[in-house]
Amino acid sequence: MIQLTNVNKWYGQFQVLTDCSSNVAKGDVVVVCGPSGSGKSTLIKTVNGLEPFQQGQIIVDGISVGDPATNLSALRARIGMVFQNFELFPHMSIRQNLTIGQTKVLGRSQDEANEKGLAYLDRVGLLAHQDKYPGQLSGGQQQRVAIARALAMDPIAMLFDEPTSALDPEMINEVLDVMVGLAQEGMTMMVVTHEMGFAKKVANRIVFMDKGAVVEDCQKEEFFNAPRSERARDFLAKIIH
Amino acid sequence: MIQLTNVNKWYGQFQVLTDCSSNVAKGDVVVVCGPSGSGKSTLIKTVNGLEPFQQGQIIVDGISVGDPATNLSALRARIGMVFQNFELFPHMSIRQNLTIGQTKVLGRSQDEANEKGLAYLDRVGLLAHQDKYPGQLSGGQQQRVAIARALAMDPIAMLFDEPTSALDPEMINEVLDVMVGLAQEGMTMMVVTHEMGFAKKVANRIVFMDKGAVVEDCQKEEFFNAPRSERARDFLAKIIH
Amino acid sequence: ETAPTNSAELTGTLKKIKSSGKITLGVRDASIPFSYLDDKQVHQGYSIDLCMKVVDAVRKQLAMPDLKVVMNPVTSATRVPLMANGTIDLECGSTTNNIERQNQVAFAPTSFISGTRLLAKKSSNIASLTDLKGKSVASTSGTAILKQLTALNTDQHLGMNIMPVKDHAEGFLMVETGRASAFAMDDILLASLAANSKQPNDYVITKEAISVEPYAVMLRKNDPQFKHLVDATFHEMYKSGQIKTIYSKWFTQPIPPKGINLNWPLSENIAAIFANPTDSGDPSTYAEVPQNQLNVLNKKK
Amino acid sequence: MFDFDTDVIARSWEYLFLTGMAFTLKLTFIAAAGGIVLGTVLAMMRLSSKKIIALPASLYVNLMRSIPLLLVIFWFYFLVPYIGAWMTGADEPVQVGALSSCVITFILFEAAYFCEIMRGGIQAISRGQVAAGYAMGMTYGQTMRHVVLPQAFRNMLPVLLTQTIVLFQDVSLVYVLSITDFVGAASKVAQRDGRLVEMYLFIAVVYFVMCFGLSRLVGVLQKKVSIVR
Amino acid sequence: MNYQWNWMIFWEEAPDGGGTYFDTLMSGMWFTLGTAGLAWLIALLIGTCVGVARTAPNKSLAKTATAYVELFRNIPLLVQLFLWYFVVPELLPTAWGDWMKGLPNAPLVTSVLCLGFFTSARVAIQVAAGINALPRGQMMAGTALGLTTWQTYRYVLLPMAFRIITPALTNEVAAIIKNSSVGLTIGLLELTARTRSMSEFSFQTFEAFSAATAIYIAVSAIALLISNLLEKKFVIPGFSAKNAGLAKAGGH
Ligand SMILES: Nc1ncnc2c1ncn2[C@@H]1O[C@H](COP(=O)(O)OP(=O)(O)OP(=O)(O)O)[C@@H](O)[C@H]1O
Ligand SMILES: Nc1ncnc2c1ncn2[C@@H]1O[C@H](COP(=O)(O)OP(=O)(O)OP(=O)(O)O)[C@@H](O)[C@H]1O
Ligand SMILES: [Mg+2]
Ligand SMILES: [Mg+2]
Repeated sequence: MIQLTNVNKWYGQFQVLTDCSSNVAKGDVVVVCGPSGSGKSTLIKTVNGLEPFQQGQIIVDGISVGDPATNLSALRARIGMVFQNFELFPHMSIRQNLTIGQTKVLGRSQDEANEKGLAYLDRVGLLAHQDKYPGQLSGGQQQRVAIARALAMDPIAMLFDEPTSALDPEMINEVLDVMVGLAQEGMTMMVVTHEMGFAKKVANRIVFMDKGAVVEDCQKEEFFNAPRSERARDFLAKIIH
Repeated sequence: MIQLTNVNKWYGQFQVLTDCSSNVAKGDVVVVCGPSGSGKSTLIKTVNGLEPFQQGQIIVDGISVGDPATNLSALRARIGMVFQNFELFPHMSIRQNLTIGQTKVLGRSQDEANEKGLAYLDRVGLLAHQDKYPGQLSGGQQQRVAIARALAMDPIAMLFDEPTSALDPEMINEVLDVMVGLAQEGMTMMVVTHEMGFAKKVANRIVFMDKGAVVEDCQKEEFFNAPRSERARDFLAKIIH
Repeated sequence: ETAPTNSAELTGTLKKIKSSGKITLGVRDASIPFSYLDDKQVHQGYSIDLCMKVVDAVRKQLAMPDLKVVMNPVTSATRVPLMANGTIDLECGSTTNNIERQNQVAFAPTSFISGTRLLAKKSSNIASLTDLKGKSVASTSGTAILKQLTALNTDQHLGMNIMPVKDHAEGFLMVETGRASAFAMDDILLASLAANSKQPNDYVITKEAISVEPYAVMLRKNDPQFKHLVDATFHEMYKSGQIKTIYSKWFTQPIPPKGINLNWPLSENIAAIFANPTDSGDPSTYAEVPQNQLNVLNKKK
Repeated sequence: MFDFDTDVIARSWEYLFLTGMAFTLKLTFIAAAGGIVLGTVLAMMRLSSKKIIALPASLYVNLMRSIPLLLVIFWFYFLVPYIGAWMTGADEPVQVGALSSCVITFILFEAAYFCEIMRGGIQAISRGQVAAGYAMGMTYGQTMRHVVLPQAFRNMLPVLLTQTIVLFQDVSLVYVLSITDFVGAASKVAQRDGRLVEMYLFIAVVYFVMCFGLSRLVGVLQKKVSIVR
Repeated sequence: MNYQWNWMIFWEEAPDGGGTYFDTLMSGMWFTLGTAGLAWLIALLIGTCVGVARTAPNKSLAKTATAYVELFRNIPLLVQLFLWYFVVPELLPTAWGDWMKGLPNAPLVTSVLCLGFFTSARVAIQVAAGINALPRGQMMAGTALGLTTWQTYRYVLLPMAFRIITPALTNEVAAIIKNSSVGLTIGLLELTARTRSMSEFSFQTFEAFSAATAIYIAVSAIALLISNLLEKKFVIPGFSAKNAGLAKAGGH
């Protein structure tokens, strides 16, 4: 469903992505990991065209992302994305957060959008909070709302960029639980995360990046039991304590 | 060395600390943990008078912190403190950060301060960075400098407030390693942290807080193996994943 | 005179008035009694009455009985640009006619002559410029008086501290509060300031004049048709004696808003210009020019 | 010491407030509203990545900000008739009244200041918010309209209102055009009646009360509209 | 337009003595810069103290500072200047009042004081905003090291706050230069006053105002340049003040 082929990206002189290739099939849960600054966020953002890239090709559901003729807005509406800092719209109530995309982008009626949004809000266990504002929720609750917001657009795939790294430790699990549920229902997911517990539990593939390049792209078992590269071993040693 | 007796603190109507008592002997390493908002930071800040409290008593090295006659500056100079966000002074080079307290508070000569500061910088493995500015270092490096800065004042005890929670996962260990070293050398430490690995390794006592009260205050083994309170068990379940 | 009714023959201001259906007068807010706002916020004064005569003449010549008159307030800074860009057609204030200004605008026949004099507190015993040696004297910034004072100060080694102020009222306030010993300004304005003050009898105006200032209504330069009409109107007004009525209405009778009488009878000099109208910018045409003013004039040449 | 003549205020309060203050308030509100709208457009232009769009906006803003308002009022008063003639193709300068000239001048001038405020406000919105808008499939316009501007506007409300208070005080400069705003009305009365001190003290008190009241109101309002964090 | 242009007017002798019109305008410019410069010193000094006081832990001190700010920023500058010049001396004891009136350069002194106090209120707002923009932890870190409150302000908070508010202070410098033109209302012979008298004497209004506009733009450009240089000089490696998001751009 998502094919990256030799993607290269530069910020001025600095090369952030070097020949990145990968392939995410329908129903796949791919975890992207690697040291800070290795280009994980950049890579995941190229997939829905939030970051332009200079060379290579990305095909999402048959549509070429890099093609100037592509209607990126329409493409993005079909891919859900969840950010590290939740990025709920602080000036809108939870309900408005859930419906704004549906009404303004998909053109759904307010009622339909409400119904759909609240159904997903219920699914993440926060129906009671629909009239609050994001600032009144805890981090874990906000991130769950963000996931519901993305789901309400009926995406064909979901991208997560370190969804738990801005959370207090006690809140991480409530978000991971929602993500595990999604994965088990067969949602196609690309997840940048340091939570190796999550990766072990639901990922079927791990992409390990370092210095802008994809160093390993393999089955989960292979990565955890016998990482091929020195760098991946190093990274695992640092991160699991 | 640090005795807290029935400390109570209010923010207006809201009681943040309720009858908190504890006792830290010389050489103790006490880990303070508990859910977000339970008052851990507030408690640790009352110890060196950064937060005033309304009732109870805190005695540090024989000096009463709450007594209006106490020279708080002098007391604080003898207790090192490390913050979640490092709080290095961004407009000073690393060397200046290490010497400013020594020269302005302890009245040491610039040379003496330099010597001492650089010795500690070397100890945290960052001697090569003495002329850089905080903004040019990674989070882990900044936190190590912050520890060196506190140590350069020759403190009798060190307070840590979530020293690793603002760090990227790969950098957490480099900071924890420094702290383990300190603990093993016999430094008296009070550490607010969620890193249970660290607690298991070096703490001799755990203080567990909830809603402003000290719920458990016991030996590490007791806490991890058989927490008495429901809340502590709950917390441990959430945090270890 | 035959009034050309065909607008094709009209040029300049008259053509503009004909095509726009209105004439715009530039008026001042507080030039008592020439052009000012009374307490009903109506613009009136000596210069405005004169201008209205011109308006009547325009009405007649253009055969436009319901020609609209617009009053457009101007300040000393805006009067020239507004005349140049066609916003106002006549300036009815208390503008001094001099040769330098004639490079830029034209003037109707002179309608008033004032002299620059000093206003001081009676108690300070100031009778002439020499009494001001080493003292402070205020004058309104941007007026020709400042330049004369400056020149006099250097020529006669008076050592005066010359203080420019924003407007006439402030100049008076300088004397009232003792910041300045005297306020140098056109005598008629000084008289109205003193008359309006809290203690009119505390102040004197010196006899000795520093300069002669002919006032005139201002119009655009290089507009012979309109200039001719304005001149003719003034000549007619002066010859018929109408001017005497208008003059006494403003200068020897109580005037709004407070009913103060300026008591400023027609002087010989002014009577002379009513007899022989002129728009000369040379002060010596109007009166014996004080040596001071001559010095400055000569220096300029 | 002066003997204060308070009667002068009683005599003229109708003129001072119904003519003068009414004008001051009218111009303040029109200029603030117009300035904020135009300023927001300028701010978005300045933040554009395209040089051709950003450069003229930043030139305009910097030019406006380096000239004293007094001179700007003066220039616009004389040049607007010609600009009008040029735009409508008339051969005579278009007659623009002092009031409309003021309105145009203040909107154009204040827009430069409001632009910088809004620019700061827009820049302070985290890039993540924009990314979140885009990621949902919103276009640039939709992201600005629904996500960025509402937040920028609310965050900057105190500064915008402080600037409006500055504007309220600056309206007094229209005296150069002999327009009767509050200060103009007061100083006309003051000059006519020779009561400068009384009038200026009165102006000071009125301005202080109004501005101070307004800034208190800003505080209250801010608590109401500010975003819960 | 019915207007006789005469750009040579600048080289003609000005009637108020002291050389050509050009010389007059230049002397006006120096008065403008001098007034603005002196007033800026006052504004910076008082503004910093008041700004610090606004953030002080001591409530009554903070309240007093706020009252000061509100008083000076809520009355139009023009009116304040008038009050300083004409009313304050009358309210003071007679001897003091006479002393004020007798000052040799009364318009300059009054303008500098008035402009200084007026601007100090605005500087105080910026300084307080700059200090408040710093993380609360910075104050704590200073205190935790044993620095006194005063030392923490001196060595930790103020150096950072000033870097953050440099752009805002640049605006204030530009504003004080422009605002110094109100001095003309009490007879300060600064640039705008000179321009106006030139236009009055010669009636070459447009030439005079063009020159003034050009001079103001040039002065502003130079001020901006200097401030950019200062900003570069005091830049902190690895730290960007933009992150503080505080280039508040109000004022005139
Ligand atoms: N706008 C930008 N301009 C220049 N360089 C950038 C920009 N954004 C990111 N970079 C650089 O690109 C590299 C990759 O950044 P990216 O955010 O993708 O890393 P990451 O793997 O997501 O790291 P982290 O775990 O810290 O989020 C980094 O070195 C970063 O400094
Ligand atoms: N300045 C303040 N005014 C009012 N309430 C405050 C203030 N500072 C903290 N609190 C409240 O006091 C309680 C305890 O805060 P504290 O920061 O000590 O918690 P914590 O245990 O350190 O939490 P965390 O793990 O999130 O750091 C919280 O409910 C917090 O909202
Ligand atoms: Mg990232
Ligand atoms: Mg805390």
